[in-house]
Amino acid sequence: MARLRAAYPILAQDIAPGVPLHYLDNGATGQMPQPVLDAIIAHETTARANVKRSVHTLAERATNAYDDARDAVAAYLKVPAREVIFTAGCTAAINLVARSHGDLLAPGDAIAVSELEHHANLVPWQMLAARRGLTLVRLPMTADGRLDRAALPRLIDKRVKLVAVTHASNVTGAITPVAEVAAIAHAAGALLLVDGAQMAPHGPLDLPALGCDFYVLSGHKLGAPNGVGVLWGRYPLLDAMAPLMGGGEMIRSVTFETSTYARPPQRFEAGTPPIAPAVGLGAACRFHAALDHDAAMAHQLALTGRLIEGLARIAGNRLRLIGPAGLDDRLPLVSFVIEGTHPHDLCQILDRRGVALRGGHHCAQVLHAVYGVAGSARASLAPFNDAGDIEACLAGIADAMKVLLS
Amino acid sequence: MARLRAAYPILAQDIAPGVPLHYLDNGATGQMPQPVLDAIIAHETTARANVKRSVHTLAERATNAYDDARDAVAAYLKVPAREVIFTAGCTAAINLVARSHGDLLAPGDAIAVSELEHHANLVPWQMLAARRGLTLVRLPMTADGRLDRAALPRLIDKRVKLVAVTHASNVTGAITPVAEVAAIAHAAGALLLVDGAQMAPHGPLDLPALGCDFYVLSGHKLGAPNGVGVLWGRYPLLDAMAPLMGGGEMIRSVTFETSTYARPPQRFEAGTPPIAPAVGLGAACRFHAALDHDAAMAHQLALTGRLIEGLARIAGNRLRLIGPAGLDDRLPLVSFVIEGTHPHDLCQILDRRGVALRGGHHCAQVLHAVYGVAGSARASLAPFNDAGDIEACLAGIADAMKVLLS
Amino acid sequence: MSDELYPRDMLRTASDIRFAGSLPDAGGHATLDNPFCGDRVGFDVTLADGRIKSLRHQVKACVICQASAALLSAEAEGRTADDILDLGDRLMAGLKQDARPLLAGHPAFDLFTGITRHRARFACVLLPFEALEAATREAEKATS
Amino acid sequence: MSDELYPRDMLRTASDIRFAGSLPDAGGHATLDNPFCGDRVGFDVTLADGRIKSLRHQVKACVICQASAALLSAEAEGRTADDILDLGDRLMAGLKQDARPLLAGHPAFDLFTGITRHRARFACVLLPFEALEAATREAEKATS
Ligand SMILES: Cc1ncc(COP(=O)(O)O)c(C=O)c1O
Ligand SMILES: Cc1ncc(COP(=O)(O)O)c(C=O)c1O
Repeated sequence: MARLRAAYPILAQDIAPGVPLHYLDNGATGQMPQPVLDAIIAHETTARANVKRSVHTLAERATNAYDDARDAVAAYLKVPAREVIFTAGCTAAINLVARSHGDLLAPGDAIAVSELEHHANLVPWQMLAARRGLTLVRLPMTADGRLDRAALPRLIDKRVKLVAVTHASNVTGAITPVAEVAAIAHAAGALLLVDGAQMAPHGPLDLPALGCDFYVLSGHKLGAPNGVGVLWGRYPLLDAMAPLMGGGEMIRSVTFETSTYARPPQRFEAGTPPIAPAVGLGAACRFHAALDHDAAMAHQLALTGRLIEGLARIAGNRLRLIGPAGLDDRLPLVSFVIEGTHPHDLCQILDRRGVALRGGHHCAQVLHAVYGVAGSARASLAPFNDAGDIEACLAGIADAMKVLLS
Repeated sequence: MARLRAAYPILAQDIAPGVPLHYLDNGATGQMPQPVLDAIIAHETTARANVKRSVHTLAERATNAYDDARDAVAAYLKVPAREVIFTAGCTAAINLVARSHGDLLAPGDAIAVSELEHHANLVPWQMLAARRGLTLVRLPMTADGRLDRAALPRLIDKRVKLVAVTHASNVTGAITPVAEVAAIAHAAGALLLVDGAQMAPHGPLDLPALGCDFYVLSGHKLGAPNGVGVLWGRYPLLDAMAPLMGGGEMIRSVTFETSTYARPPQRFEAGTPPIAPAVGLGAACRFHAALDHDAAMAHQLALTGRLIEGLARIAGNRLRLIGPAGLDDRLPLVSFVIEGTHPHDLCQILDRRGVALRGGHHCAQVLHAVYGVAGSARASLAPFNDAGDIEACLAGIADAMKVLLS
Repeated sequence: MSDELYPRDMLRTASDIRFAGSLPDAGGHATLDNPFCGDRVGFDVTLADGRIKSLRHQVKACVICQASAALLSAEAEGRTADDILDLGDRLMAGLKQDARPLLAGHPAFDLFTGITRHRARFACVLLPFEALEAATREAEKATS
Repeated sequence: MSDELYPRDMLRTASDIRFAGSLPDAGGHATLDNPFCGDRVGFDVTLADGRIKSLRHQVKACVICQASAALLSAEAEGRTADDILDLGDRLMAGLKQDARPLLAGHPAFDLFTGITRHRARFACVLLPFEALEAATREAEKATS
């Protein structure tokens, strides 16, 4: 653990004089380990060039580095590299599907989206529905913040052409049984898009085993630079999609009047791609793949259990968990409300102890509306978190309650 | 000059044992100066967090850094910060206008695009024209690779709603008289979009004086990281545009069925933005703004003149310049063909001397088709280039001609 | 327990409910969300001679935003929508510059001096100004 | 002047025009561009018994691509579209692995051993394979 913490330069400094950082906002952005930073610095100082355009040495190094990054992501997801598209982020990846695949849907078709979704996996479908005259089907959640599996077979009927659900909720932490949802979707003739933004940082994935058709993730949540994300899709699906953006790299041939396009993945990577961010993402995938993720998850869930117990002890019946209370099928993240305190006020007071939690609706207003609250506070863990982080968080919450409820 | 070269870590190393780097591919990607690299490292190790979502110290630092980056870009362009939208790059910025502003155009309207354009400033308009039933008007160039000003008043008629031209050609180097084009466009009731990808790296701009309505640029060409670019637009124009992508940060309020959107610039920045790349771009703008760009341009054009003379001396009447021969109203970049040699073969041989030129169509197939060639070789300079770079380039070309024409 | 950011006065002001509620005869109403936390502030206003005569607020928000709504309500009578806009702009400038007083002529707003280092919270202070301005504009439109 | 990447043999092969031109009675034709440089390779083919009988190429490309087109043309007779695809795949693998010979059974292609370190140029070698495969498929379709 100490060795893992040492890999993160940001943990080495105090956040204010004498106040060490207790970073529990990993769900918003993952911290960058040194090997990723080193890979970026090496790239910018020894291999910086545009890709696929020039034959000089720097351009070759850059092109190789970019190709290697795609290979690293493909290995992390267990898919062929040519099915991996680099995007600007998870949000851009979902919007690409909503536009380019969405334009293949016909008025009257339906898209099924869960109440649990991050705005990134809801608003693009609203926009698509408005643009193409489609129906949005609402997949409900259970009282403890999980996708309601019992409701799916009835709601996912023949009109539904695409189901969009998160692999794990960024608010409740609930993990979706993707293979089961995939079976239901496919039985109805629908495709399944899975939002892996929260799941991907917790270790390598086996997308073929999940059985979904599209998968998206964001680099920064894995500790890579901002500005890169991934869309994975089955090749024939990608190959049937028109490009969303036009420009360099995505063409086969251009005349003034018209152009022909390259095959995927290039077709969807118009312009200079996020080369260095992708190189960082490749390094991040290798870094994560080298961790023992079963052990890391057990460690993080043990801390999650301590946090939930501590919250109940301190806040008593003012505590409201936004999500399941148990530790099964969940990520190591906890969202909660303490009655009479506002999440932002709580987080502001925690900050003075170096404890970084996030407060607000976490880009999931629908979910919070179902719970009848405007927002919540969230602690989200990474493998490097330790018992000290949890103790500091609990002490800060006790403190905040004194300030805000006195 | 030596001090300026010292700011670029990539120039400090040999590209192969005993072979120093002569980087003359600045038009493809600008090299990153140390202050930009330092800004990125500092950000990733002391201020890394998501922006605008959390109230903890790291999130505040990240949000401030991102806001400061927008201010730095706004100052570089002499425009208000709220008119500056961060995109994934120049290509993404043009596509955003082509979609979100383009959707406001009506069938039968026309868009005027020049023959000089990079595919990034042509293919999105082709896609828009096909999608909305618009006409593409072709603005011709003169024999020496400049926008043909005489032809504009006739071609830009009342049907034309948008004119899209480059501020400077990435192939011929010709600088467009933007204010003049803006006057012609506005007289016809058309808006003007200017592609600043090549111009922006050559010093701060005064967009209000240029008189255009949209301006786009790419961070990596200024030495910032990949994955960030800029769309500037007049606020009322931006405010009239619908968002291209949906997700976090771009909403005002979300219910399951529908959402309301934030005002610009947030409306167009869905999802976690390219924070660290933007911070790098802010640092790059400050770095460039601190150079004496008049002196730098004079220096680079003097080298450009030496290069053109040397090419004529070595290649004689095998030389064909793809662009003007003079040094007025041009960027310090030279594209050329040496009859009987292929640009890629030439560049490959130059590479062995550490000379990095780019060969190919430079994402400008239409321009090359007008010249009747498939591609050309291009040397593109930056302020740090020196006489040694030009000598190495010329010696390499003499060498390549021996290899390829023997 | 006292505190730089959340002084006792802030909590006391936040729980001041003199202006909470609604106006059955409101000439204008507006509700605005803070898009980053989902907080919500609504205002009802009535005008006399084009100026705010009475008002009530509906606030579901953090302590800072509640306190700001209460302070603003107490100082709003007799003002126009443009006045409110101007007050908000000047308070924003004061927060950015960490000025004293934060808002010239309105010392009560110095309650927020503790947050000048926390730009993310400026929106919490300003949201009531935006909502009241919008409600007042609506009332102005209705009477013009 | 000789050279690792551009040996005299490469230049000589590139200027081999035995198979340049077109076939008036072509059963299949295809032209492909290299999207990164605008280079263009076209092939005309005629078949006999489902196999390439004669062919001509139209090449506007770099020396490497010209040489590849010439070598491939000289070895294409009697092959099917699948054969050409397979040859191209094997040559690509040889280039990636820097194998010797680059293409088992076809030592002539060792002309390209100098470019194995230059991945960007692999496409120059492979473009003729893709174009010939496409032309042959077209001819196969026309006769089936
Ligand atoms: C004139 C011009 N426009 C647009 C672009 C596209 O920029 P990017 O590839 O960074 O999106 C470039 C560079 O490639 C360019 O030179
Ligand atoms: C579940 C989920 N989906 C999507 C996103 C959007 O990712 P990004 O903002 O990086 O595009 C996030 C993170 O913000 C998330 O937690």
